[in-house]
This record gives sequence, structure tokens and C-alpha cells, in this order.
Amino acid sequence: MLSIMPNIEDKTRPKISGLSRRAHIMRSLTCIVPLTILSLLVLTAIFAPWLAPHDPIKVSMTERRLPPVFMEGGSTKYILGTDHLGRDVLSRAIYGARISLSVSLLVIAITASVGTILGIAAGYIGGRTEAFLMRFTDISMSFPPLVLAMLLSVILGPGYITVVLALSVLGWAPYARLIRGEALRIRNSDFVSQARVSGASPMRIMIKHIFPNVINPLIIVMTMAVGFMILAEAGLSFLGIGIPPPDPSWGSMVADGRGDIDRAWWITTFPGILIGMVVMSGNFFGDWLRDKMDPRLRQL
Amino acid sequence: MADVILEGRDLKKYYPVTKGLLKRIIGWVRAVDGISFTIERGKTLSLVGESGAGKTTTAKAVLLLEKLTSGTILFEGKDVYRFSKSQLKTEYRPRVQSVQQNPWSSMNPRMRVRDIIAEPLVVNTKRTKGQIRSRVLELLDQVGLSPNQADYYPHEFSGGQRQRIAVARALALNPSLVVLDEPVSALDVSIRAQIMNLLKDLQDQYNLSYLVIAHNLATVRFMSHSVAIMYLGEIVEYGEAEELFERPLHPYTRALISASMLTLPEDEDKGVEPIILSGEMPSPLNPPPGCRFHTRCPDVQDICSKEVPEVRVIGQQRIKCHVYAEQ
Amino acid sequence: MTRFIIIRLLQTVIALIGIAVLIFVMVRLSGDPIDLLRSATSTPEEIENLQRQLGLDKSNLEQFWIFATGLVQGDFGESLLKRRPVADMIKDALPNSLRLTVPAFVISMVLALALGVLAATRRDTFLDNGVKFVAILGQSIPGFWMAIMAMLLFAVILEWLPTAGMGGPDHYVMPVGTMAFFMLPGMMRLVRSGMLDVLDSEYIKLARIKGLPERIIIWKHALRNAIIAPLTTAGMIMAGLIMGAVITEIIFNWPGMGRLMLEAVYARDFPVVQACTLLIAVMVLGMNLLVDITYAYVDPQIRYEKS
Amino acid sequence: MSDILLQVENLCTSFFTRAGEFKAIDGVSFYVREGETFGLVGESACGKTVTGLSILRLLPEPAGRIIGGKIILDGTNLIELSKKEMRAYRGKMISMILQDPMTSLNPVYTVGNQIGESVRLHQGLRDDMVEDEVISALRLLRIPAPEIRIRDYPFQMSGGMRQRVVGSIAMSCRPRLLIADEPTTALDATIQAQYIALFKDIQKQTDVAIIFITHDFGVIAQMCHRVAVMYAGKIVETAATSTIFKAPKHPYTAALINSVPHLDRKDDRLYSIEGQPPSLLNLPPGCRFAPRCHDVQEVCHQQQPPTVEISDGHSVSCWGVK
Repeated sequence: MLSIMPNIEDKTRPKISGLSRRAHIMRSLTCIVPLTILSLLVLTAIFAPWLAPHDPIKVSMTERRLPPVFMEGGSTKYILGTDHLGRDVLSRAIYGARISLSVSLLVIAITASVGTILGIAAGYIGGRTEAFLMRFTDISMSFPPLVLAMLLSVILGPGYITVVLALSVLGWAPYARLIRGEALRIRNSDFVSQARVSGASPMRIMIKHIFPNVINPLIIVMTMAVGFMILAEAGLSFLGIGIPPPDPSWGSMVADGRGDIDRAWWITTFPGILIGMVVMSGNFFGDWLRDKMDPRLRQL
Repeated sequence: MADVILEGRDLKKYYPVTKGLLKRIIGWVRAVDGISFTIERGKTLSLVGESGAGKTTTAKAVLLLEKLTSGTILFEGKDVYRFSKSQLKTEYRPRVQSVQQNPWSSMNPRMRVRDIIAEPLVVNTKRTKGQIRSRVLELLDQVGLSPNQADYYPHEFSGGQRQRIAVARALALNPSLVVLDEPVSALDVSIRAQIMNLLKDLQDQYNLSYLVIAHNLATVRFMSHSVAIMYLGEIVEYGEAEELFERPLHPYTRALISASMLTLPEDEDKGVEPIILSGEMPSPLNPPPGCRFHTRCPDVQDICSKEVPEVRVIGQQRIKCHVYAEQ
Repeated sequence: MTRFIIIRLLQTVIALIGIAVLIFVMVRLSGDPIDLLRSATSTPEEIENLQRQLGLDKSNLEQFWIFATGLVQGDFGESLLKRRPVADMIKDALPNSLRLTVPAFVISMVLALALGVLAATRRDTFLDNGVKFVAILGQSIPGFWMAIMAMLLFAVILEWLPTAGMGGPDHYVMPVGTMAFFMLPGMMRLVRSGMLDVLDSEYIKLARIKGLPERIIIWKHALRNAIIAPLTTAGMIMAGLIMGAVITEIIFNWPGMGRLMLEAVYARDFPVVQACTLLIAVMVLGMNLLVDITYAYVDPQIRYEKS
Repeated sequence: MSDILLQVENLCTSFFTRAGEFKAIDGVSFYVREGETFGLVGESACGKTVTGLSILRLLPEPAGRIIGGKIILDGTNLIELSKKEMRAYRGKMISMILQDPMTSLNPVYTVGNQIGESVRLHQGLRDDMVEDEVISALRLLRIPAPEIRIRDYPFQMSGGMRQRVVGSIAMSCRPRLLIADEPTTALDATIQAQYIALFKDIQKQTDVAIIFITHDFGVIAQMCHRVAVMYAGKIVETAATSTIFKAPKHPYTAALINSVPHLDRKDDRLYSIEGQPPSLLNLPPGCRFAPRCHDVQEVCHQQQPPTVEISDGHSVSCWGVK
């Protein structure tokens, strides 16, 4: 009888990539390294109280601007030195991971769910609902989040909630747009009309047929958003409209050291490197995931 | 009287063409414009035509994927549009199934073959998991696939195998009528014959009725008992398949057959001239007045551009053409 | 074409009204608007004046009318901090911002096109990997940190460039560079991926069949199609541009819109924040309109079908 | 023979991918005479398109490579030409029509622009003369009102008209060899008939040699003088068209022709070839058709059959044919 044969139409059309073995190894490194860094970050955030050598907000005016351990005058007590108020840079950085990560994950959870639900609904229902929703999405996407954050910060006052709100209010739009496009494509696909012929209800179609087929792009975008959100929170905190002092945020730590850049470079440098490393991990991992799961989405 | 399973009476589907902010309607695309046909139990009717002729719209209307502008669809004598929601769910949907053209896109890539074939059963019946499982295996066997293939995903199959899966899904609920939308045109030549034979065998075995949508005339002749030739939303010739292929009457049918004929160079030297139509099918937005085919017809007369020809019955065939007015 | 522009213009106006409503509602939801609109030193008399002016005793609809007519006439009120009409302050700050934004935009645009195209046409080579790496690096490193580090290097250690402030041409190098750094990576990636998609297409194959030299294939046939997709995401680039502008002005102490706005935020000088928000919204929407027109120019299908 | 325009000898092209080497074509030989139409027929992925692209040396880089053989056009081995020399051949000496008219024209330029560019490049004409040349190219493909049509964008045209524009581009410099890759597959039956009649006419006018790639035997019958049947990267049978239809010798050719339903008579059952073509990654050591062949012998599974010329111009590669 018939046996399982490789599907010839797909496999004999060769993928156009002449990747060498070395490039192949490099490619898998772009998965492993970022994943390790991100996992470490999550662990750091969870176990911050046990890991941090000092209280991150404890001021010590006698130990201000102490250099890191490897410099002259540095000590093992403050491995990365202290800031202009004598607070331990390392401890602040460790606690900062909590803020960066929790803001980022919270915002992604909110925006991705809202965006996915609206996107699937718009894509499947179509008509005026869709037209309205999409214009709304376009406007939201072009409105700068920073300006909204400033507005909110004046009206509500700066704080954790304000930051999450500022990033969420506009952040769902890219998800909605992407998912709508995918849902639209899937809605018009033959297998959905086949499901309708079989008598499947709209709810079943949205849950069983459309949702599983948008998971890939959704995961890719969510991964890429981790870095973006961390960066956005840092930016807001740097400008002083994010997480208010004395809570440590990487962004505000960079801002704190700005005035001391000529005499205490470490206050600014270390949190900056941290942000860059984490965001880069998110980006590389997202990139790898996209190449693996859905190269069509290169535009993202 | 023959046992008619489905009848379409004067079906019309117009799409509005809108303009401007207020969506003012400035015209209608007449995708299907007053066609009638019947499908007998255990028989095959084929709708043939080029793209834009309205055959796919007709098939979608039968499957209730498109709502008609006007016209009646009778299923075993009952008006489909008068069915209540629950009647549709019990009396129509499960009994009219379909197989689509493209085996690459007609299956949810995220579902296993087992679940793809089972979906109509899950949605429409209250069978237990065990009953569904045994039914799926039975179906796989009927279409010539082995039971251990049930747990694979669609992408692990070739085009021909996928089309077999699609047939199995269509048969799951023991339908009376299956709409086959270009069932083999996406497949390779050597695979087509396998699927066409399978479809014929299943028809004989279960007394299935088929509504076939196709553009390849040779396929149609092999599959059909009766044939309707469509042009610009209308049926121009309709009759028994054998009659129609042996003695095509409408100039469009003749041109279509001529274009699909296998003519070797030496046949041409013997004077078998192919009929080449001029121009292209006009837009269904502004169909030509009179006979819609007159702009390309090799036998065009004065009257053709002025009056819409009536449907005439000649022998077993129904023709819409002025040439046969006197007969 | 005209019709297309008119439709877009209408949508722009609707969006603006939406933003005005949003501000109006947010202010009222957050408590007594007077709290936002008065400074700490306002006399009771001034407060009463303000209340009358806003008609706080009147219905919400009337209040909105007063608010909206004021905006249309360019009356944004008076700064609580500086006691100057907000409109005048903006008149001073806006040109300074443009002096940074425009050159930065042009530089990053040119670089993005050149590097993006080069990377795409030399796929998987050293150059391509370099561009990819720089793009990801650029999108990962916080721009504000980068700017501070540049300052440390060029102004503090090497002393080649002035630290901050407005002045001669040397004052422009770092701020413009920083801003360009904000925009470049994203645009470069978009151009590259757009090019890669287009280079796989059938019409590029046909152009090769014609025997056209690679130069014409890339710069004539591919590029124009490749920038169509990135154009649709121009809104997001714009949002990034504004973030970049504000941060750059803060770090380099540049007296532009961004600094004006942020200082107003710190001082809770609400009329200024409100005016800046609306102005930025107008500019963003205007830019989007411009992008749409460019879009229609590049893609003939839009040009013809919507007219 | 002196009138041979193109001679392809033992051409091998592979794609090198992560999964391994795909031998897309493996030792293909054929020739095309001046002014004749030579058909390459086969199912999807049999290597017919790759053959066409190999002749133009336009394989997708860097994965696709010609790894052996000769392509001699009018005395010149194309494989030995430099990239620049090859470019001068494309469009001028050899041209190609792609399958899908909807995607093979650049959407953002007018058709006049797209034809004119080829004319300007290869004929070195001044701008004012280019337009005349473009109009005459459109006229050759019988596009109505060419003076107006040159200002149209592709999306303003129907599929049939676009495919004629693609034809105009291909014929604009009067090439000597035209490779047509399924040019009619995406077209409707009556439009397809028009296109084929048109090309027969153009061939009479210009004496261009055509390599016609298709999977449709009906089109082969109408269009081609000689045919080569391909299976899994090899040519299994070459003969004059009527010989292929009336006396096919290779079991694959015979099965393929028999499995197509007839239009002029009613078939009760179709002859069918069971199974699928082999994967190009993992080819059987012997004859590639052996696993599906009805007349298979012991030797078929072990050794590849030689190509034997059984009569003038009719060669077959099958152990069953002596």
C-alpha cells in the first residue's frame, strides 16, 4: 500500500540558503546564549533579596562614589562601586532586574491578550467593526508612547502603574494589526470554509482554527517585545517619568550617574551595559525564533 | 421522474460595486445571473467554464458559504433558505459536503489527520470518542490510506494523499451530495488518475451525487453524467454529458472543446482547424447587451447584440443561442 | 489621488479631535482640573479667573467647546511657571528641535537605504552579517546611555567636542549623531528585509532574463518595491524619532520642544504639556499623511484605484 | 547537422542545501534546431524548469550550481562565458517567458517602460526610437491599441494581456532561442488557445527556436515538433511529437499518456500510476522509474539504463527497450 513519502512538492523545491556548517553553529549560538542570559535574569529577579549584598535603597553618605572592586580604592564590599548617595550599584542593579522584568512581562501580557482578541475578532468578523478597529489601531500606532507617558505622568503622577498604563494603552496596537492580518488570511483559507461547510460555529473556528495558527507569529512578537519594553521602561525612568526614586530602575540608575560622568563613570556604565545585554538577548532570541518558526515575518 | 437530490432555480448572485465615502452603489457585478440546474441522486453534474464564469460562486451558494441575491435551492424538494437553523444543522449541512481544489490549504496545518477527518463528526454528532476513532479508521481505509497515518500532520503527505484525506473528511457524515471544486487540477498528471478513479468508485459504492466544478473538459467527460457550460454568469448549454460532447451545439461549447482537444500537427494538416476565439471574457460588471457571448462569437448575427436569446431545448440539450432560433 | 488625500486628511482631523477629547477627558477624570491648571503660587483671584474662563460650572459639553475653540485659535493658555503665553514658548523651541531632527533624519535615511540595500544584495556575506549585527546592537543599546558614553569619550576624555548646549557646528555633531543612531537600525532592517523579499520575486527574475545589469535591477526594479512595505510602518519609526528627539535634547541640554515639554512635566506645568502634546500629535499625523502620499506615489495601484 | 542552434550535453545541476545535495537534473542531453519548437514535458519537480534556468545561467544563488556538461549555443559554450558576456546573451540571444503573468511584471513601472528598457539596452537605440520599437513589440504579440497600452501599469491588464506583455518583452530584441516555462498554465482554455496560435504565428514570422516547458500533453501536441519526457531529473524518452503520442516506448511516457482522460471518447476507468516520484535527495540506484514501473525487471533496480536511439530521432532510456 501507500507509504509515507516525503512530500515531494515541498521538499524538492530547495530552500535557497547555502549555509555552511560554521554559520549553522553560529545560528544555534544565537539561541543558546540569549536564552541563558534571559534565564539568569529571571532567576536574579526572583531571588533578588537573597542575591543582593546590600539594601538597594540604603543611603550611606560616607561611602559615596566608591569605585568598583577592580579599581584603585575599590573594595569587595561594593563590587560595582556606589552611587552619589552611597548606595550599592550591584544591589540596585539586581533589584532593578525585578522592575524591568515585571514591567515588561506585565505590559506584554496585557497588550498581547488585548491585541490578539481584538485582532482575531476584527479579522474574522470583518465589515465595519474591522474598519473602525483598524483605523483606531493605526492612530494608536502612530501616537508616540513617550508623549502619552508624559501626559499621564502629569495627570496621574509618576509611578509603577503609570508606566504600565502608558506602555499598555498604545502597546496592543501592533499585536492587533499583525494578528488581524493573519486572521484575515486564515479566514479566507480553504480550511476555514471547509470547517464552515462541516457546520463549525464561529466560536469554534476562531478558537480551533484561527488561534492555533496565529500562535507562532504571536510568540515571535512577544519575544521581541521583551527587549523593547525593557528599553521603553528604562527610557521613561531615565527621563524621570518612569519608576520614581528611590526604587532602583536601570534607566533611573543611568540618569543618576549622568552628572557624575566625569568622576564616577561606573554609576552610569554598568546599568547601561546590563540593559544592552538583556535587550540584545531578547532581540537575538526573537530573531532566531522567527527564522525558525516563520521567516515570512522578517518585517518585524 | 428522476430522483432529484438538489435543484437550483434561477439562481442570482450580484455583488454591489460601491464608490466614495458613503459607499454609494454604482453598479452590480453579476457573478451568477439566473441559472437553473438539477442533480440526480447518484449522478454527477459538472459546471464548466473559465475563470469569472460564476461556477465557484454557484458552488459556494450550494454550500451556503455565500448568500444568493435571489433564487431557490431545493434539497430533496425542500427550500434550503426556509430551513430553520436547527434544520440546517441536522438536515442540510451534514448531508452536503465538499472537497476543495488546493490540497495544500484545505487543511488546518495544526491539526492531525485524525482530527481533520473527525471534525464533521465532532461538530455534528454526539458520538463517543471511541466511535469517532473507529469511524476515522474506517474512512482512511476507504480512501486507500493506512490507519497508522492517522496521527501525522497534513504537511507529511503528498498532494495526492492529502486529496484522499479531504475525500475522507467529506465522507465522514455519509453525505448525499459532495461538491467537488476542481478536485484534481492542483495535482500532477500521474496522480490525477488515482483520485478520479477513487471518486468514481466511491460514487458507485455509496450512491453519492457530485456537483463538480472544473475547467478541464477531459476530466469533466470522465466524471460527469450531465454538464452545464457557463459563460459570464449564465449557463449557455446544458445537457447529458455524452450528447454534449458528441454534438456540442453552442458556439462557445464548440470553441471550448476545440481548445482542449488533443490535436497533433498532422491532424491540422488534414484540415482540423482549431476554433480560436478573439478577445477575452468581458467584465461581469458591464456584460454586453443581447447575447453575452456575441462579442467573441464566430457565428455572430445582427440579432445577437440586440436581443437576449431564450433557452431552447434541442434534443436533450438546453441551449441559449440565436443560431438555433428556427429549429 | 486627490480623493485619496482628502480621505486621509479627514481621518487626520478625526484623529486630532480624538486626541483633544482624550486630553480633555483625562484631565477631568483625574480630579479637579484646577489642580492641574494652577501653579502653587496662584492667588485665589487667579484661580477664580481660571474657573470662569474654563466655565467649570457649565456642562461638560460647553467646557469642551471652550477648550476646543481655544485650541483652534492657537490659544493654549499661559505657562504656569514662566508666565508667558505657551504659543510664544513653542515658537522659540520648535525651530531648535527641527535643526536637530531634520539633518538626523536625512542622514539616517540615506545610510539606511545604502546599507540595507547592500546587505540584502550580498546576503549572508561578511557585510550582511555586519549590518545585521549593528542593527540588532543599535536596537538593543539604550540610546540615552550611548549618548552619555559618547559624551564621556569625545567631550570629557578626548575633549574634541563641546559637552552640551547650542552653538557652532561642533555642537551639532553629537546630538545629530545620537538622534540618527535612534532611527538608523530600525530603518536599515526594514530596507534589508524588504529588499530580500523583492529580490526573490518573479519580476526580478524577468529583469535578469532581460540581461539587465545588476545595478539597474537593484536600484530601479527592486528598491522601489522594497520600500513600499517599510513605508507602512513609518508611524512606528516616527514614534521612535520623537522619543529620540526628547532624550537627545535632555542629554545635550538643547533648548527644543523635548526639553520644554519635559521641564513642564517636572514642574507640572500642564498648559505647556497639553500644548506640546497636541503639537506633536499634529506633526506626527502630518508626517503620516506625507507618508501616505509618498506611498501613493511609489505604488501606482493606490494612485489609480483611489482616484 | 548544421541547423542545430542549441546543443545541451550531459548537463547536471544540483542544489546544495542543509539537507544535502538535490540532483535537480542529472545528465540531460538534447538539441534544438533553428526555428523549431522543442517540448520538455514532465510532472512537477522533474527538473524541467531547472533545465531552462540552467541554460540562462540564472539558478538561484548560491544554492543552485551547474556541476557538469555543456550548453552550446551557436558554437559557444555558455557555461564558459563570463558573467558579463552571459548577460549580453540574455534578452538578446536567449529569452524566457515565466509561468505566472500576475507576478512576473514589476508592479510599479508601466509596461512601456519595462519593454523599452530591454530594447534600449540591447539595441542601443535613442529614446525617441525606443517607443516605436516597443510599440512594434506589442504589435507582434497582437496587443490591441499598443500606443495607449504602453502607458498602462500591469495591474490594469487582464492575465491574458499581461502574459502577452511578458511575451513582448521576451521577443522585443528578436532572440534566436526562447524558453517558455509553462506560459499558458495560468491562462483560461480559450485564452490559452489564442496564445498558442499566436506563438505559432510568431515563430513563422521570426524563425525563433522555442523550448516549451509544460506538464500538459494537450499543449505539447498543438505546439511542439519534438518532445523530451523528463522524470526525476532525467530525460527518459525523446521523439517527434506524433511518435510520442502514437508509439511511446518508455513505460513512463506510455503510462502518462494513458492516464489522461480522453475528450473524444468516454473512459470507464483511467490507467493510473501508483505511488509518487522519488525524492531527489535519495534516488534509487537503478532506473528512477523502477519502483512504479509495471514492466520492471531485475536489472532495473540495479543499474541505470543507457539511452538508446531506437530509430531516427527517437531515443529511450529503458532496460525493456532494445
